[in-house]
Amino acid sequence: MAAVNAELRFEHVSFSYGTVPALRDVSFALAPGERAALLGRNGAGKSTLLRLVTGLLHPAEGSVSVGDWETRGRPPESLARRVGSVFQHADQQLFARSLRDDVAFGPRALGHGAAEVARRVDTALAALELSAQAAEHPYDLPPAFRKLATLAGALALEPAVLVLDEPTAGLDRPLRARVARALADRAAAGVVVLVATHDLAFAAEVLERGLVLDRGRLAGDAPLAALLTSSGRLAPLGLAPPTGAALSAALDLPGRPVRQRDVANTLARVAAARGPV
Amino acid sequence: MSVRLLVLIPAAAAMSLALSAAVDAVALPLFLDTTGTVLATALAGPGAGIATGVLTSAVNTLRNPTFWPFVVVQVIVALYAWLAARAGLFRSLRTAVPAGLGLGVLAAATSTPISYVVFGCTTTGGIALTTALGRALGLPPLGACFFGSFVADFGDKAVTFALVTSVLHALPRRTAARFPWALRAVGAA
Amino acid sequence: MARLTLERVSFWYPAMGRPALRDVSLAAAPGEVIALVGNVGAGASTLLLVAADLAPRVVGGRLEGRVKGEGGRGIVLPTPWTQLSGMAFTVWDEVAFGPANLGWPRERIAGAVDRSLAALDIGALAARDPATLSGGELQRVVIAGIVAMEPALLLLDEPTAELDPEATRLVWRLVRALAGDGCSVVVATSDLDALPELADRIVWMEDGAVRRIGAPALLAEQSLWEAGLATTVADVWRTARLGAPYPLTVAQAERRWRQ
Amino acid sequence: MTGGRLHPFTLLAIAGTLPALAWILPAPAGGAVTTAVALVLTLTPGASPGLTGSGSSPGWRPGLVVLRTAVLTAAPFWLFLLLLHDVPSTIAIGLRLTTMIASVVWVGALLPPGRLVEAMVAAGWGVTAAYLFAAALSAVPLLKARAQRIVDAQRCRGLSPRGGVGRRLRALRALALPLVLSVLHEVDERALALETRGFVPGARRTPLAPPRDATAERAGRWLLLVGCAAALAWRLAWRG
Repeated sequence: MAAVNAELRFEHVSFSYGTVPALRDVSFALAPGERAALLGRNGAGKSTLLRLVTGLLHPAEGSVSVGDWETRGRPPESLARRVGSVFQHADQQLFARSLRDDVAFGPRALGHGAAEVARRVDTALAALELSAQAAEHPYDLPPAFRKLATLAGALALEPAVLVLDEPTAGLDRPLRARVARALADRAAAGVVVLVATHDLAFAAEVLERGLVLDRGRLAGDAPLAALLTSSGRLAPLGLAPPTGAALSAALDLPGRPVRQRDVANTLARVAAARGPV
Repeated sequence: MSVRLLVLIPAAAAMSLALSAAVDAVALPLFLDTTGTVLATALAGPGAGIATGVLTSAVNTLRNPTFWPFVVVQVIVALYAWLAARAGLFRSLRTAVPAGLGLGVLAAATSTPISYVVFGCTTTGGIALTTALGRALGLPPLGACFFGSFVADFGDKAVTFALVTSVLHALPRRTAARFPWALRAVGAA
Repeated sequence: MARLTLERVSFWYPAMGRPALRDVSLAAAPGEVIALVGNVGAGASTLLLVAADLAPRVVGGRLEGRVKGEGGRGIVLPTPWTQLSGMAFTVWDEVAFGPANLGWPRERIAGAVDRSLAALDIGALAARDPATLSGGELQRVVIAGIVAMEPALLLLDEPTAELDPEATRLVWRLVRALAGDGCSVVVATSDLDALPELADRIVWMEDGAVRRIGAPALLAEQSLWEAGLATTVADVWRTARLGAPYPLTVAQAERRWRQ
Repeated sequence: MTGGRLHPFTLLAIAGTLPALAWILPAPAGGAVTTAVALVLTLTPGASPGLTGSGSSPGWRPGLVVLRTAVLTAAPFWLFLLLLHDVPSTIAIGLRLTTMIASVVWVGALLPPGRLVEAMVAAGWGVTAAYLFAAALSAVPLLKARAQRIVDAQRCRGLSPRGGVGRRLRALRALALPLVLSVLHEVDERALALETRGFVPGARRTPLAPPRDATAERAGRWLLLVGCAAALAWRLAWRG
């Protein structure tokens, strides 16, 4: 399943809603397989940045490109070949009688044949362990599953870039883990994953780089682990280190791991060295 | 009147007016502002339908000051949709679209005298131009006015009925079972 | 005297064969915070609707067993955009909607509304049109609207789903303060790490039934850990195969680590 | 005349009387008077944004904005009337339409919806009538934003709103159905929210800020009604 690999690049991008500036001179690049968290207060420009990637908005200055495609002049339905997106309250876009039909909407709209559509739908549903609910009516499922369905719909586009806005809002821990696995799997296959989120525990598990927006400017671009263990850099964003990172700092674990598995392994190693607790 | 049905009416009315965003996206000359009226009737009967229609007109008037005389058309649409629902015409597009066309004729026939008396057949630019075309074709004033309203209305009502049909069929079992008339409207009662 | 008593309650949604609640018994005392934990579909939301006397009365369906509530009850549902009254064009009027329906005199309404706006730290939004609020602001307005009715029993279904971390901490502090004033609170949440400081008792639900009821220490037990319902610190401690007693929070872990 | 502080029912009575008189009184004199009155009314400074919020646009005195909206809405009708009718009919119908448009735009810009709801509640109408009107009015902007979000989301999944009428109708289905289904799905939750907050259809509730309704205004409203009836009777008698 050769997803076309493409880099996501912002070059000096500025955008304003009327006279109100939303993004000011933002530049960064995400190589295929990179997984970034987009952090910042509400109103810092996160949603605007994600909408610029999908082509719903086009930059006033500078350029946004997905591989060799510049988004300027391309409508969202054309960029959908390379960019999969899930915005907030996305479950309100569902309308098919079964989960399978809804996930198939994207591939069909892109003009793929029945066999290719079926393959993509099965793969996307399997990636989020939704195959058992494929025949269910989306509105008969709990809201959390409808949210997963919209993510499956984006995965079914088999895009080169995935942009997600708060994908874990309203999900419980096992479902958050499913989303983490699916995104890690896509990134391993070369997809660029960009996630705007407040859920730092989720970010710690699956994302590796942190882009910080503050009042429309790119205030920070650093490895996520460094960001997550520094309450000094998170506090101005109204954020605090997730529990795993906080534990790692509190117990002064070497290397300051942030992923739960890594924190547990480091803890076990250090405990063994110290003798029984 | 249960709170649930009471909530349906303003929701259906507001939804009708919000559909203009979808119609604008595909640039089709449709109003769809009776969708809520037809849907409320098909789900909860004529009472809910008429209330939705009147409410749609009242709220719509604030955006288009010239639309309130057509509250009569909304009531006619609700009554017509009641008959269609009782006959289960929403069971498939094959029965719903012709019913919608029938409503298009009836709606045009109802709005023509209003348009003629109140607006002199200039309700909207479109209607005025088609009326002028009618006059050019030698139709008498009222006939030309009917021709103007008909061209605007018949497509809109047919699409409205088709849309309500696909909504009723897309409804999940649990939601459909909760509305008294939904199953009868699709001929499944 | 319990504020809420559920005795062997089972409940079926309309047109659904499988029960959403199976033989549930639970009592909530004044001033107590009870947390319902469980994965999606465990029945926590349904239990809250039954406790709020909305199921089966409004939702429909069939209930077996006995439900007894004492004093006013209010529920906050997890979708703020559907909770607006629709009759208010300012945040102040929106929060006053409940108290006005109760027919309170205007002075009492004004006092209750101003107190709950302050409690949710949204006094600055009082004159704003609810339609212009963000998801997080809207969630706090909806919570304020229920708190203003001064319910004896407050039921919260994922009240922090739409909130950022700062607002989440504020809501949990408010829940503790309301319990301190004698209100009993039953909250369904997946924010497990907040529960050791927030909840007096934990109710673990699975497939519509109550599996265990106990103190917050429940969130470190083997069976909950295997169901993915342990706190992060307990999960890390167990994964690292360190000995019991398992700390629930970073602070507890730090104390154990220093010994 | 601070229009803003008049009782909502008075504003509605005026906005209803003027167009009625425009139709009752003989053209073109009757229509000319009512149009003049309606257009002057639009100049009363619209204090707070009203039902349509059109009274607030920087740079223009609030009143002028309302006048401008009324004139811009009425202008195309005069053009189309000229297309279809001779000059006398154009003037007669045009004046009536302008009166109606100006009256509705004026009351729309002047009357805050909250005050109308409070007036309905204070007048003892059951909460139902006030709820139906206010809930529909306040839901329109929210659902319009949702409809636009759905258009965006479907286009981001590859849906093209371009192409032949057939393709665009199928696209319309993919844009309209999600809005309708999500609204229907939420009916239960909206009902639960109203129930938990003590909303009982038809019940009385405490009005929060009942607008002052002086007896003079109430008398004035009856006067307008009687005036219309008299004008109608006179006009029928005069013609008969």
